[in-house]
This record gives sequence, structure tokens and C-alpha cells, in this order.
Amino acid sequence: MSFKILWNIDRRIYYGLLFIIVSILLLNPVGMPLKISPEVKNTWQMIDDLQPGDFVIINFCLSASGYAQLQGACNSMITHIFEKPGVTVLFMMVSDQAPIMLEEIITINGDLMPGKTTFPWYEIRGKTYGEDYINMGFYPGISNFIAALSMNFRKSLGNTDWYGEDVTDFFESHNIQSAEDVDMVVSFDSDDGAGDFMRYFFLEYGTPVIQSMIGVMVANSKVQYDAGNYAGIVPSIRGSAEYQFLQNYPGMALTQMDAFSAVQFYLMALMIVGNLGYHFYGKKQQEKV
Amino acid sequence: MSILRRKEFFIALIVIISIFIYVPYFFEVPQFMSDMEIWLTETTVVIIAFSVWVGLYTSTRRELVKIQRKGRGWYYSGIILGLAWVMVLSGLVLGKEATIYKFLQWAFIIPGDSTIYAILVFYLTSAGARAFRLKSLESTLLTFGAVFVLLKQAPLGELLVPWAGPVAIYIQDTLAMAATRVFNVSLAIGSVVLAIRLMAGQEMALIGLVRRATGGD
Amino acid sequence: MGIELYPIATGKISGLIFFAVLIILTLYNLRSKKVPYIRRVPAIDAIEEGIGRATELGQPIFVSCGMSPRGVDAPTVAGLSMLTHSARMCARNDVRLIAPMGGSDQSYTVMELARDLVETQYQLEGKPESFNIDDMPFLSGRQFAWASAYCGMMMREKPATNIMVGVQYASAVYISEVGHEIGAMVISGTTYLSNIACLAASSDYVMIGEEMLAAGAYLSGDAGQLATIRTQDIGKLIFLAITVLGIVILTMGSNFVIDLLSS
Amino acid sequence: MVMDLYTWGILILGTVTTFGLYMILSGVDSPWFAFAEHAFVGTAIGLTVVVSTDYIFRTIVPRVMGGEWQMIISVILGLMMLLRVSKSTLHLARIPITLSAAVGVGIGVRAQIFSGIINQIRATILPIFGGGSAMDVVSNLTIVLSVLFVFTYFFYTTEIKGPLETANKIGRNILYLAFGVLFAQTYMGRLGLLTGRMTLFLFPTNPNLYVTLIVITVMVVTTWLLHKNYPDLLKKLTPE
Repeated sequence: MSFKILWNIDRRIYYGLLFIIVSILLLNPVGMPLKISPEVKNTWQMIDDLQPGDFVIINFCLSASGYAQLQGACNSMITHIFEKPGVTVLFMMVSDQAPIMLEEIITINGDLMPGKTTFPWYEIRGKTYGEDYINMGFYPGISNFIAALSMNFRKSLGNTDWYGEDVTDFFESHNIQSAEDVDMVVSFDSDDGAGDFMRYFFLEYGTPVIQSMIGVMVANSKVQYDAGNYAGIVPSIRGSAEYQFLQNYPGMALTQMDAFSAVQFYLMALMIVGNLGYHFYGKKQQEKV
Repeated sequence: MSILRRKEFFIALIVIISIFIYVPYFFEVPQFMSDMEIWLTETTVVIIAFSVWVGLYTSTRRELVKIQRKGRGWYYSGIILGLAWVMVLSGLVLGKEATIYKFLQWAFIIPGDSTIYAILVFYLTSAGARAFRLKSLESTLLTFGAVFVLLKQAPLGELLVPWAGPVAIYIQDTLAMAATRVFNVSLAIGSVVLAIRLMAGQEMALIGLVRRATGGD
Repeated sequence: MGIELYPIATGKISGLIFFAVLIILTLYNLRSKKVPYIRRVPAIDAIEEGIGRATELGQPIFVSCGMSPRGVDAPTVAGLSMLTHSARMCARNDVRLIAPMGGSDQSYTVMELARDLVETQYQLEGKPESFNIDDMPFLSGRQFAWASAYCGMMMREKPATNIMVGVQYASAVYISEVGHEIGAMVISGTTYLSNIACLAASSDYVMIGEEMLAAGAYLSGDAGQLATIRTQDIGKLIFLAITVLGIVILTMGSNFVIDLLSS
Repeated sequence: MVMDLYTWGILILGTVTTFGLYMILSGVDSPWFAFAEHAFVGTAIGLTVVVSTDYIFRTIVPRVMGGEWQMIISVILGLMMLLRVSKSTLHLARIPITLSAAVGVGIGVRAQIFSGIINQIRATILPIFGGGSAMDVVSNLTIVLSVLFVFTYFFYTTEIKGPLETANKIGRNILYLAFGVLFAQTYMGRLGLLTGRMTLFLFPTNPNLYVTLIVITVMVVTTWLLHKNYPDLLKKLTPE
């Protein structure tokens, strides 16, 4: 009779328990050990090897949902790039929710430049807006836009940034004219933004493309990484935690790993319960029908 | 009947466009051809940017009709319509830094989007609890694949069952990787063939030109 | 004037040859008009079962042709075929068809196409008055807004069957589980492998990637589409042949095939 | 004062949206869910329109002003898209649709030939014997054989019988094993989204946990009351 209960558990009980487990472990992290995977180490090294004068595009193909997961990677990778001296950065987005999230990242990691009160005038790790980095904002048409960008770099971007400031000087002073001048692309993805950069930048000009992607894309991206199409990957929350660890950036990604372990065991426990219920009760019921 | 309504016109258009897209990719062509390629690509971006207004128009029309009919819960249509147009007007007239525009984003879009993604874990849990039963060979394999990887992913799992890690990595990097690869390749081939069919004028239904009557009729 | 006078761009020879072979094969197969043998995939029976179920219960069915985030592509074509087929069956059996549209920035064009195709099916069945454009609503161009509205509609309409094919991202599991919860039969198919893995756990029937394309071609009954499946099979055979040849030659100690592919 | 209103508004409405959408987990229809769903759809439509139009004004208009005549044609083609709304001008809208379909398919496919096919063949040509440890030999052999077996599952125009049937079955089993692996990987990915969201909720940057809890309580209680005592009102408050 007791197996009947196991067979008929209301799914809302599953949901409630899951909610409680995650809450408890987030509030009281245990601190479990973390192994650094070779691909994240490799990616960290690539960014660390950036030379003065290099020009990096940081692209967001990230929706608000993906940001919750890649927060750790966004913050630690962006500050890592900004800490490299002499590197210039261009932010762009192909997801319409991303601009507001980038503003949050900039507020966390940067300070207002003296005498300024609004965006975009922030200084991040010694880099000032308009001279060392710019934010070009959102462009529609994901793959089509990135294709156009690879062919007609300057004109596709235009001369005004997301805030309506003229940024012609930025391109001229750093002598950035075409897609060949891009030395690296970093893309934070919840859709296949890096895939488009890989097809139109890597395959055309050999520009290394680094992708940090949400969990569901990991399997596909791993295949592309193994085939040599991506230069580096920082996969989902685990990659974020590893990168934060390498970069010594304080953050939540590390504490989330505990909840991770626990919930995975929870799922395994549910699988056992489900099997017990099935083999000792549900199977007979189904045979009767 | 004007030429603009003829099927041949559109096929010619597709073929000309295809020439300007494929030839500069595979061959070293003179400047005017790559200029054309660039222009075509940029134009599609412009077209997409304009076409969102069609979406706004159709949803406005639908919600207006609903409000007129005053059916059950008609005021929810008012919410959609009102918020959409407040967003549009505030964003375009007052600018992207306008308080009301940012407010609506933080109040509805950001929480809405991230919540639904987070809900998926709950549904995956119940789906997993239901599907991973040792009923048939297939579901057994499904279960084993999942268990090994779950054990490997949870740091504690690797301590409890040390041999699960290598097995999971082996399955992940060989069998699962091969399956993913085959899958992607067959899709890539499928897309290439679709592109060729489009050029051959076989997919006119896709641009809304021919109403395809399908099999059995 | 001859295009062949232009030199081939470096590193693109192998791709060009592959492309040319596929063009020739496709055109040949289109011209020959020979309808090849196509393996019947179980999902087709599932669709018929699902519509039969809706007829019995007198409930509507939900059909989605996908989010089409990349505009019109191969999976979306399959999704549209499936939608057309379902529309015809629905018109014939007087089942109400609800097809929520939207999901991505590029779904606007696909939406108009789908409406056209469905309306035509109702006309062909002689029941143009049964077609209601409000049953194919546009639920925004954002994936999750679309998905939540989709689920909201499902909870209110209580469909007997939910069929979703085409490009489906993460939201598919969400829709599929809500469908399961309200007791609908869920048939799904998509092209994103990680998603299929999750759908395999949560749906009643799942079409695995290309199975969906084959089912779409099968249902459309269009000789051209069927011939395409043949070309795709030959393309896969070529892929396999080159791979095996490459491995054999590599084992004998030569990098010939890899170099050829890189040229 | 205005700033206060702004923060409090975001806190309250954000909580309503979040928990309204979570309410679908209970399997019970609720006006809060309907509100969250419709508000989300409305703002999402608005956002897309704003950012796309902004792109036109920020990037394309200055280029037209700068004398790039070919961009004028692009803009005209874009405007022709709007003719789709009327039946009599619908055929004109097909020109930009054809153009974007043909270009979109074209630029996607031409690169896919390399990234999706040629480079994948290159990655599958692995040395089976010669060099590497025994483990390398085993894994390379597994990859190659799995690719062959799974491919047989994806052949549709050949009748499956004889040895092909065995290969097909093995391929199918490999596929299911892979699904298990991918499910687990995806599960972990989704879990990241949940913990990420929960982190924002449990450690809010703009905090007032009490307000959040009060809002949630109000939502739960009203839904429960409506369900238990006023089913007619509940019906009135939810859309068809």
C-alpha cells in the first residue's frame, strides 16, 4: 500500500521541496571544492594574453533570464579584459534586453567619471568612456546584422553610440576601420550570437571567438569548441564559478554550487522514488488497464 | 496583372540575390559585387527593423477588437495595449533614458523573462521523475546516461562514487558528442538543400506567393 | 562574361565542391519527379491519434509551428507543413484549431504565412467560415512572453492535444509540461538536441530533429519535398564516405584528406 | 519622492510579475498570473518596437543624410513591409519579404557549409591506430563508430532491414543514452537559472524582503479565497 503513495505523489510537493532546498543552501552555503576545467583555464589564459593595442568586441546576445546565470562570467570576464592595459573595448548587443543589464554591470564595476552624473560617463578599472571603451547599444536582426558587420564594419555600426554621443574619434584614434582590426570577440549568449561571430568573423578573418553560454547550449558549443570553431568557452554557471575563482572576483556563482550538488541528488532521489513506485505499484495498475 | 504579381518575377529576384550572396563568398570578385552583397545584407537588417511595426499593428488590431466585443476579461487586452503603447511612446518621444521606460522594463520585462526561465527547473524535475523509469531499454539507457552525468556534475557525487566521473566523461565526450555532431551535420545538410530549393523556385509558398495545396487533395 | 574567370577564394574549394554537388543532386532529383520511398515515422501516426482524440473529446487542439528565430529555415518549413496538415484534419473533423504565433523578432513574416496557409486549408475543405483569425493570435516577439501567453491559453482552453514542431527553444519544456498537467497529449519535435533530450522526458511523442523534416515532407506529399529528403540522404552518405576515407588514409600515415578539406 | 516611488514601484510590480508567473506551477488559474502574463507580453512588444526604431534613427538616418543613396532604397524596402497590413497592397510587401528570406537563407547557408559540414568532417577524422594511449584509441574508435551508427538512424529513403536494421537500433540506443546525458547537462544549466534568480530574490540589491513577503501573501490569499469562495468572480477576472 505504501508504494501507492510513492506512485501518486503530487507534483506540487516536488516543486515545494525543490524551492526549500535551494533557499536553504543559498542562505547557508557549505563551500564545496571546485575543479577548474581545462577549457576555462585556456580561455582565461587567452584573455590574459591580450596585448596593448588589441581591440575587443564584447557582444551580448543575452536575455534577462540568461543574465541571472551568467552574471558571474559577465562581471569577472569584463573586469579581466578591462584590467589589461592598452586594450580597447566595444560593447554591442543583439538582444533588446541587454542594454539595461550592461548598465547594471557598469554600475557595479565602475565609477562615475569626475564631473559627470549620468551614463555613459563611467570609468571602469582605469578605462574611461569614449577613449578606451564605448557602448554601441542594440542592433536588430542578430545573424543578418553580424554578417553585415563583418563586411562593412564602420558603416554598420554608425557614428553615434547608444546614448547619442558621437564616437567617430574613438574609431579614428585607435585606427579601427574594418572587421580585420578586431582582435577578439567575446559573446555572452542565451541565443547563438557567438555562432554568428564564428561564421562571419572567425571563418572569414580568423578572429578568435570566445563564448560564455547558458546551460542548454553547452553541448552544442562543446562540439564547436572541439571542432576548433570557438577559441574558448566559459560554459554556464559552473564555468562562471571557475572563472571567478581564477580571476579572484568575489561573487555568488561560487556559493550557488552547493545548491547545485544538493538539487542534483534530489533529482536522483526522485528518480529512485519514481522507480520504486512504478515497479511495485504503477506497473500492476497499468497492466490492469 | 502587373509584373509584380508574377511568380517569375520573384524567382528571378531570388536567383539574382543568390548570385550576389554566393558568388562573392566563394570567388575573388570585383568590388561592385561585394558592394552589392553588403548592401543586400544591410537592407535585410533595415527590413527586420521595420517589420516589428507590422507585429505591433496586428496585435493592436486584435486587442482592439477584443475590447470592442467586451468579452470575458476584456480589460486584459487593455493592459497589453496600454503597456505596449506607453512603452513605444515613452521610449521614442522621451528617449531610452526616460524614467517611465526604464521603470516598465525593470517592473515587467526583466522579472518576467528571468522567472519563466527559472520555472523550467521545476518542470524538468517533474519530467525527470516521471520519465526516468526502467521500463524499456530506451528509458533505461536514458536513465543511466542521466545518472552518471548527475553524479559527475555534483561535486559531492564524485567523492561518493569516484568511478562515476570518468564514465560520465567518457559517455559525454564520445557517445553524446558523436550524437550531437551527427545531428548538427544532418541539419546543416538539410538547410543547404532548402536553400537550393528556394533558388530553384520550389519554395514559393514560403514567401507567401503560392498557396500550397498539400497532399491528399 | 564568365563567373568562372574569377579566382576561387582561398580555403573555400572544398565547400564549393560540396555545394556544387548538392546543387546538381537537388536539381536532378527535382527534375526526375521520382517519388522515393520514405520511411514512415511514428510521429505521423501520433498526430492522427491526437486529432482523433480531440474529435472524440470535443476539445480544441493547439499547434505551434515554432518560434522561427532565424526566419524561414528548414525546421520552420517542417513546422508549417505540420500546421497545414493539422489544419486540414481539423477542418475535416470540425475540431477547433488554435495556433499561437510569435516567439521571436523574425516570426512576423512566418505568422502571416501560417495564417495564409491555414486559411487555404479551410477553403479547400469547403469550410471557410470556420476559420477564425483570432485563433492564430500574435503573442509578442519575445520567447518567454510568447510561452507564458501560450501556457495561459492552454490552461483556459484545455486542449486535447498539443503539437509543437519547428524551432523550439527552452520554452518547449515549459509548454510541454503544462500540457501534460492539463491532461493534453503532447507531440513535440525540434532541432536543438539538448531540448529534444528534455522533451523526450516530458512529451508523449517526440520527433528527433530530422525525423521532423522527414515527417513534414511526408505529410506535405509534395514530390519536390520528398526528393529533397533523398538528396539529404545522399549528402549524408558523402559525409560518411569522406570521413571513412579520411580515417583510412590518416591511419596509413597521410594527411591528404584533411589538407584537401582545408584548401 | 519620485525616486522612492520608482524603487517601490519596481519592487512591488516586480514581485507581482515574478510570483504571478510562478503561480502557474500550482496548476490553478489566477488573475495574478493573467495580469503578469499580459503585462509581460505588452511591454515586450513595446520594447522591441522602441529598440528597432531607435536603430533606424541612430544608424540608418545619419547615413542617408550623409549621402548614401543606396540606403534610401533600403529604407523604402523597409517601409514597403508595412504595406502588408492591407489586402490590396499585400503583393508589394512580398518584395522585401522575398529579399530578406533569400538573403537570410543565403548568408546562413554559405557559412554553414563550412562550420556545419566541412569542419565537422575534419573533426571526425581521428587517428584510430598510431599515437596516443589505449584510452585515446578507445575513445576515438567510439566516436567514429557512434557517428556511423547514429547516421544510419537518420536515413529515411532506404528501407531498414538486415544489417542496417541492427545498425539503426544501435544508433537509436546511442541516441537515447546521449539524451540522458544531455538532459542532465541541461538540468544543471536550468538549475543555474533558478539559483541565479533565487539569489536575486534572497539577497535583493534594493531590499525590502518584508514588502516582498507581504505582496506574496496577499497574492496567495486572494487566489485561494477566489478559488474557494468566489468561483464566479474568479471566472470574471480571468480572460477567456
